[in-house]
Amino acid sequence: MIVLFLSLPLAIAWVAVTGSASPHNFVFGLALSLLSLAVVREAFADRSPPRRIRPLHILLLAGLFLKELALSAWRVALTVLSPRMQLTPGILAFPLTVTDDFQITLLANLITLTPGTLSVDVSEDRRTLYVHALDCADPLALRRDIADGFERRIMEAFG
Amino acid sequence: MNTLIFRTVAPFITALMLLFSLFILLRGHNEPGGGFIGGLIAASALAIYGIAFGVEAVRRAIRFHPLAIAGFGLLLSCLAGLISIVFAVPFMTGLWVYPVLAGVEVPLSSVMLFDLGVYFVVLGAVASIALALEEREAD
Amino acid sequence: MEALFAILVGLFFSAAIYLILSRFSIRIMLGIAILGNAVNLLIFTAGRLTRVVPPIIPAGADMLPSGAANPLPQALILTAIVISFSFLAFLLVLTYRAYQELGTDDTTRMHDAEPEERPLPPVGY
Amino acid sequence: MITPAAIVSTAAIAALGILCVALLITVWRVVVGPSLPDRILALDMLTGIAIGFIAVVAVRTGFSLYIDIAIALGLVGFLATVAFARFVLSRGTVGDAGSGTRRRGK
Amino acid sequence: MAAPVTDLSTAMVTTPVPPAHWLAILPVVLCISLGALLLMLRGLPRLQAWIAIAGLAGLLLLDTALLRQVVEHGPLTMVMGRWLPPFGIAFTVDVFSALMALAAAVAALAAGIYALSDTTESGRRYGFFPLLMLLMAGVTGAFLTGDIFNLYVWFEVLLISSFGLLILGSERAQIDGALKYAVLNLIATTLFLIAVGILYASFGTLNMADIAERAAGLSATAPLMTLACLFLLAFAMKAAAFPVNFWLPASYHTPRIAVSALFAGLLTKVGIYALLRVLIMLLPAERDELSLLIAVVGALTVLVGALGALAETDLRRLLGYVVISGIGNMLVGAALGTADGLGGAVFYALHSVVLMTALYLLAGEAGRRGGSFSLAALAGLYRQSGWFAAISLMLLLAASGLPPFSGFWPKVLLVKASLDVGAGWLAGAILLGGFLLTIACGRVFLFAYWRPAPQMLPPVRTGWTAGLPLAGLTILVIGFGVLPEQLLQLARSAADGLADPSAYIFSVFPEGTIR
Amino acid sequence: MMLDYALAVVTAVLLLAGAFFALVAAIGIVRLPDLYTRMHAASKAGTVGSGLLLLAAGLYSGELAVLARALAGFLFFILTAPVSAHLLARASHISGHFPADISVRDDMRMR
Amino acid sequence: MADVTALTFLALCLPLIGALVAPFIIRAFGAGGAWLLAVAPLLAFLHFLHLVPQIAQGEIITGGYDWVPGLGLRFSWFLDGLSLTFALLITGIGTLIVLYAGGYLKGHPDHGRFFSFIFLFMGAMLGVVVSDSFLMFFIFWELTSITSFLLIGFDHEREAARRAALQALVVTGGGGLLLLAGLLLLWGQTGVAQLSELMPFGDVVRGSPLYFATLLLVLAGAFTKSAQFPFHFWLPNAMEAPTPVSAYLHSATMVKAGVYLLMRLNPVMGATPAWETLLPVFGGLTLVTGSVLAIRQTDLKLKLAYTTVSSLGLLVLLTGFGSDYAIEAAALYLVAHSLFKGALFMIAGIIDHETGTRNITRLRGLRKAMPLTFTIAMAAALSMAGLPPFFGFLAKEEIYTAIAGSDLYPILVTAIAVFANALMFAIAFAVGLRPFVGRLVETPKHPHEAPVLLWLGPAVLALAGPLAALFSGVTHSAISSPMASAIAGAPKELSISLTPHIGLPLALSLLTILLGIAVYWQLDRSRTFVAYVLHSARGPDRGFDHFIAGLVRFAHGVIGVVQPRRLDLYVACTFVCVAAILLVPLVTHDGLPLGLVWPTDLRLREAGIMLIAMLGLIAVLIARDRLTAIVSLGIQGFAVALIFLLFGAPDLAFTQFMVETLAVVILALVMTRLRLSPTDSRHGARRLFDIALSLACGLGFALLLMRATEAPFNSALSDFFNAHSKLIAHGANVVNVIIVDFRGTDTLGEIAVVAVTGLAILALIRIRGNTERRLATNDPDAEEA
Ligand code: NA
Ligand code: NA
Repeated sequence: MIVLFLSLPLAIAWVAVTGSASPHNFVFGLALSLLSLAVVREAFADRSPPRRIRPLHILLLAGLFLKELALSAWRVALTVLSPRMQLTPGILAFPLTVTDDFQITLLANLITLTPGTLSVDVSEDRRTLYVHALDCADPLALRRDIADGFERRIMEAFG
Repeated sequence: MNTLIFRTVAPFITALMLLFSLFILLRGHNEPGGGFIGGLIAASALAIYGIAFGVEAVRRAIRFHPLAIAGFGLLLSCLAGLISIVFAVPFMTGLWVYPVLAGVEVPLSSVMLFDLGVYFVVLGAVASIALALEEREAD
Repeated sequence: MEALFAILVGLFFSAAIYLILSRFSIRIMLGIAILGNAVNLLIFTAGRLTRVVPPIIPAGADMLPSGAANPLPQALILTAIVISFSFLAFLLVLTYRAYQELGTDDTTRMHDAEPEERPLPPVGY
Repeated sequence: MITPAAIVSTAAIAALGILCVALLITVWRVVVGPSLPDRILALDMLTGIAIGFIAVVAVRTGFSLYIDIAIALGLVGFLATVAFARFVLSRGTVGDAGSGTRRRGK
Repeated sequence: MAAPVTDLSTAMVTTPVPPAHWLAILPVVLCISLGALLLMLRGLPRLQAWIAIAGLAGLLLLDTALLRQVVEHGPLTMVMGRWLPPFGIAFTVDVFSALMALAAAVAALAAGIYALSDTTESGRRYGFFPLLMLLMAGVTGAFLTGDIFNLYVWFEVLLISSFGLLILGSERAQIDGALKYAVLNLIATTLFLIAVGILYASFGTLNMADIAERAAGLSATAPLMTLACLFLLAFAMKAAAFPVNFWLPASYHTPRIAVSALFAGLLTKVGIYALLRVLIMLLPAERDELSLLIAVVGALTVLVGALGALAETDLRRLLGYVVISGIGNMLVGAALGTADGLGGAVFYALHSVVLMTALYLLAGEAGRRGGSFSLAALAGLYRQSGWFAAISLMLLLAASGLPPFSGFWPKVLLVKASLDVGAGWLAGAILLGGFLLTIACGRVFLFAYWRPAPQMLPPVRTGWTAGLPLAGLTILVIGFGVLPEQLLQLARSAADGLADPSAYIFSVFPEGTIR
Repeated sequence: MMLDYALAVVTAVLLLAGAFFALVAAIGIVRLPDLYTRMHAASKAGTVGSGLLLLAAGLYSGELAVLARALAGFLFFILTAPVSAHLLARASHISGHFPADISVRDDMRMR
Repeated sequence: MADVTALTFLALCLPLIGALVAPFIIRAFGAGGAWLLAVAPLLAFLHFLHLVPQIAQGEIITGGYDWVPGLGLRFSWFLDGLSLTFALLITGIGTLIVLYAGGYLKGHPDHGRFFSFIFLFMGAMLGVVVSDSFLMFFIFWELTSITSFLLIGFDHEREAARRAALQALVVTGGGGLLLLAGLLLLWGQTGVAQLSELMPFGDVVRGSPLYFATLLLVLAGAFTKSAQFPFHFWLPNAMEAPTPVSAYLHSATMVKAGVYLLMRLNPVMGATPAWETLLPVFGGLTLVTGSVLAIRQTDLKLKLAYTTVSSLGLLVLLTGFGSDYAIEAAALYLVAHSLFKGALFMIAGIIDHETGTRNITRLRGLRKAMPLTFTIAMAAALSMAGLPPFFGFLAKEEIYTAIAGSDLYPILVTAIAVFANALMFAIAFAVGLRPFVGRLVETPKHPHEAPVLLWLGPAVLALAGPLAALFSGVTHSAISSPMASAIAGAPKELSISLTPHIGLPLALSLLTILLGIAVYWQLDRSRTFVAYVLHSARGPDRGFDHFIAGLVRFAHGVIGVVQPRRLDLYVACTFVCVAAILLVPLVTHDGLPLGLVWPTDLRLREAGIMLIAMLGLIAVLIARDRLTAIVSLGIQGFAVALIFLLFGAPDLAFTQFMVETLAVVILALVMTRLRLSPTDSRHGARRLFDIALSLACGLGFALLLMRATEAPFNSALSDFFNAHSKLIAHGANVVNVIIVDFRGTDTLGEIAVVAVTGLAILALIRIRGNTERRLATNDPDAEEA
């Protein structure tokens, strides 16, 4: 089911990438996408499409992400280029609220790409995300930032 | 590598890479790419899938033994060359046909068939190597 | 430019050969990997060098623009790359298995095919 | 009069120069290590810079076909890092240099 | 820069290909296709075996037809993909090529049949027969191609297949041997590739007929001289000439007997083939200058091989040195470069393909019957089976170069050719080598056959899978010993084709070279 | 005409910015004190750097298909960079490469 | 009348047919089958016999069939007095030997096989003496070596037999190889490859600068075959063979092949100082050595064997003399010797067979038990002793005539001849008389008369002696004269008969007889004396053991050096060769680059990439742990890819990136479990050597590449591809079009390599060798548990 669902965006990507928007090419792309997804069908077997998808919130999430990414890169630049680096790094346990695999993964990846934080691991019980932070002086604030930022947005988008 | 994050992302990456490998395969005649690179990318995709889900999952995913796939590719390439025997032209002569499908002319050629064979050979052989090595790792 | 490349190729060869001369199989493999590159660079240079313009016929044209790179050596090298990659892969696995089975990566200690004890064949009748 | 091509060309040349420096620095990290993951990280980084390098070459030469090479490199670069991570993992907690416990045998 | 062509006839073959020309490529295609098919049939080892045997028999037929064709109608050229040489790849077959291909097919069929009972279950499961077919693809391709880079490719095909066959079993000795074999052979093919690259840089072409024509005008100048040396070294390594013969004694005794037999029959001979093809046909002036070097190498190889045969206790290793000694003889022929010398070298190569295959099969049977490969332990085979001892004796005598077996004639040719050019020392080396081999082979018969076993060996039945190939090859060895005329003529004609490649060139460029 | 200039300037900016971030990432992995901090530089600045350069190339080609490819590539990097960082960091930690002494805490070590 | 050519061919083939059918006949009829088998040589004998009149008239019968026209080789024969005599001896004595063997080996499990060998030998020997072509002659020559190897080793379970067989093979086979060289030299000098055509070329041969070398080579063949000093040792050892073999090969026929060769070549190569020195000297030495050693023996067969050695010496000596009388003497003696020696050997065999021993000191008084044998033995012994009215007498008289008539070294040679003949006289009676007279001594078996199969042969031979002597006129005209003519190369007429002829020869004969009687009288004493004198002497026989063992040890040592069993040394040697072949021609053939042009347009980024490549190389070289090495390897690979990118090769760069990454991945995967470190462990001199060697190779490749790229480039191929790639092959990426179309066959091979790699690696990883089990048994079922 989800295979069919995923094949559409892939086919669109195919059309874009090959630069020919003819229906033939779309059908061909769809076929190839289905073929590709068929190989990994097993991994999707026990999954269903997200119950709810809110396009607007997804866009918001994307926007937030791009902003944070740019910011993050800039911060790293500043940190790296500053003559005397003052760091208080550390690994922090973050208690997860999201439970879905997809959402946990999304959160972890977003965290990695945002300023000063980097996801190291998810605990076996999926309750804790271990985050490495460049500035670990105030763990509570850090946890709050994540919970109120990406985690909330993710739940809104794919709740 | 039994991590939730990796296992969640891996199928997407694999599917994307497979699609990309087909893209690279099909345009090789006009731009860099072709069967060999396409096959390598496809095999890399399977390797990622295998690292995430284990060798058995890959075996199930591709149904056939990777070496059988490689053999099929090799046979395909040979046959692509042998087609020309029918037309009394030398071995491996590039033969083109332009059938019209639903109003669009689709160029097909023995050369593409040959490149497809290359793709399967590389995919099969490299996947076989990767799986064999992975399997050894596991024990 | 070819002369400079020749020197670079020479250095590649020297490095590769120095590694292959080692006793340790893993270093030999590293040397063989470099040797492959050395040869590819050599063929590449042998087909004469051209900057940047790839041998791909632009859309709308029927032939390559002048000054395009020589495609034939590239095709030869492609074949050679693939082949040397295959051999390297095989050799790597072989090294690995040799280490597993023979318990060493020191080729001077590998005496299974050619035992250290060489019995004198019978000299009678 | 500065043509658009000249602007891009100058920027591209500058970018290539910068990337060369970045490459060299990264190579330095690969060589000095000190730990195994450090080197892997640097190699991953090297792949990234190489991707950038290729992209700039694409701009500089006007051959967009180079972009696909960059993408493909990204794909296999990912595979390389994953494989290396596995490598780190399966080596357990053994130290890097391994000089003490090398070579068994006679 | 060539102008856009309107006349396709300058670019491609426009006339239909005569069916006979397909004979040039079909042997290779047959081997690859069957190899591929067998890869797909991994799960059916029994069926695999029979398909492979049928395929090898088919290969034998094709090669026979090919030989007939080139003998009757002269060299034939089949272009690949319609592109005219020197642009496309051309398979050009002359008598030399066809002869070698046929001999290889004979050896392969024999080894293949022997392998039916010699390969292990795991060996078959992990690809003995596909490897065999692809090895034959490489060998046959190397013999038939007319393009030097393509030759390199087929070399690699046969090399990697030989790796696969060598390690089939994962014995400790196999892995050790394979490591040495692989590293040294890889260096050899790399040298070959380098030489091809430089050749391309010098001539701008890869077609051997084209090169032959271009090189004919040039005398031994730089960098052609270096190039000739590079080719010589690369092929000498492949052929296991002294002093770069290390890989052969280090590895030939480690795989299963069927594989050893195949290797002994084929691999070094491909090196000799390439050596003759390149140095005699492509770079004759350079070969002329190098002849003393080649002669010295050949003489030393003859002697070292013979000494090795005396020095070894293991029957299979002993035979490995017999192979080397034979290579020395062929090198002497290459060094002489005269009609008799080259004819002798070609004849010797053909003889060696058949004989060495037979000898390894023999060693396998001897080991199976006597329970050991060591001359120190092997005994009582004569008492055990008369016919087996008879076959063994004949093959051992043939290895010594004694009449009336096939090894005698090329030896006569070579000694005569050496004496004709006043190189008595070369004749002496060949004869001394033969003498030492006679002693070595006589000792084998003494110890393994005549010497009584401590306990009477139990009777052992030799199945048809061993008996048929052994008997067949022995019949060939005797047949060509007693009635050598036809083979001699073929070898001579092959040698003539090498020394004067005009017919070869004409078959590639009937209307003259396109410059 | 104007569009050409705009495109050129944007491309130039992207090129320089991309190269800059790549350089920053490179400096970062040399200067930063331990593996985990270096990963910050690599995964963020590195990805941004190469992504920008790719975008520059896509944009400058003037073909939609190429731009689409460049974007797809960029997305792919964004998809994979955190995963590889995660895998490497996790593997390092498990195999005993702990953060350097200047770290203030390590919750993973306590579990 | 039937076609002589076809009949002769048939006669030559008869032994081969006999060899093929013998095992079956023996299996079917047992020992009695010998009667049937004897028909084959008998028919051949009769055929040759009926040619005698023709030959006697000076005709030469030739014939044959094309065999290997490519080598100018015909299966052709050449029958003159010499070869016909030999053919008659071979087939005639052969017939008798077949019968004798039928009785001698009765009940032996390998009886049939024995007959096969004997027949094969007979065929080979017959081939030797009738061959016209050099090559055919040589082939049969070596065949006699091979068959005698089989016959001597017939009793293979005894080490002495195996040793003797190998000895015979090595000595005669080795000599044969030298003979081959000699024959080929003759061929080269004269341009003819047929003995029959060689006669007119005597002066050419003798005048050739290679004459001496040719002579030495021919003599090497002849002397080894005919057991001349110092190669005499193999012949007595060959007595390990069953007695029929000894009687046949080692007295009557094979050993005379060398003499035959010398006689055959006498007209062409003889009459030179070298010939007339070497032959008599070695013949004389052999004559003395053989006689003296014969005295020493106690074994009947060995005693006879050594007298054979000395007889052969005598024949060589005579052949070397070259005078008419000498040739006539040689012809007579050769025939006489065949007759009496064959008979005596068979007698020795009968005695052995019937009493169980051949020890002369344990045999006495057998005349009662074996009267017939005794009679035959005496007849043969008298002939051997050179007493009238036996054929041996004629021969000896002629010998003394020959020696006395020559002016060579008359006194010395005469003395030698008399001395040796006296010893032979003594031995003749020691064998033919002594065991039969005196008091009967206990023997292992109870002696009684031999069956007919055994005594028939010696009886015929012994009878032939006096008959030939009595009818010497017929003998001479039919046999001796044609033979002597052939040896001399000119018509000769023999006249000697039993009529006493007073003169020096008769005096010498009498002296010989007196001396011989004295020795016989003191036989035991002289034996102990000779044994005492030779006690500590190391003969060439022991030398053979040392030769074989020493050769094996030497070979073992040489192989230990040239095959040092270490990969690093193999590789080092290989690269020394590489450096040599790169650098030497560069210098000797003006291969150095003409000038080094520094590129002025080198861009910074290109320099940078090259720098990175070199850094990568250095990093690999100095890497202290494997990962650094692997990762550094990746760096140089990436650098190469970037170089490809910068120089217009996107496909290459693409592939290189992919392959390099995958190689690094595989390297990492493979190395996962291994505790390996790539640290360079070389020190001191080895390190310096390796550095120098690798730099030399690198320099060589660099210079070669520079020189190769200096020449103008022929871009015809690339131009063609550029021009046709899109228009005909429908592809814009020229590189890819080359790969899949223009040069698609390369790619076919390439993917075959890839597929095989997959298969090979799978096999390598999956099959787990059982480290305990060896391949030794070569039993496939042993592997799979
Ligand atoms: Na391609
Ligand atoms: Na990445």
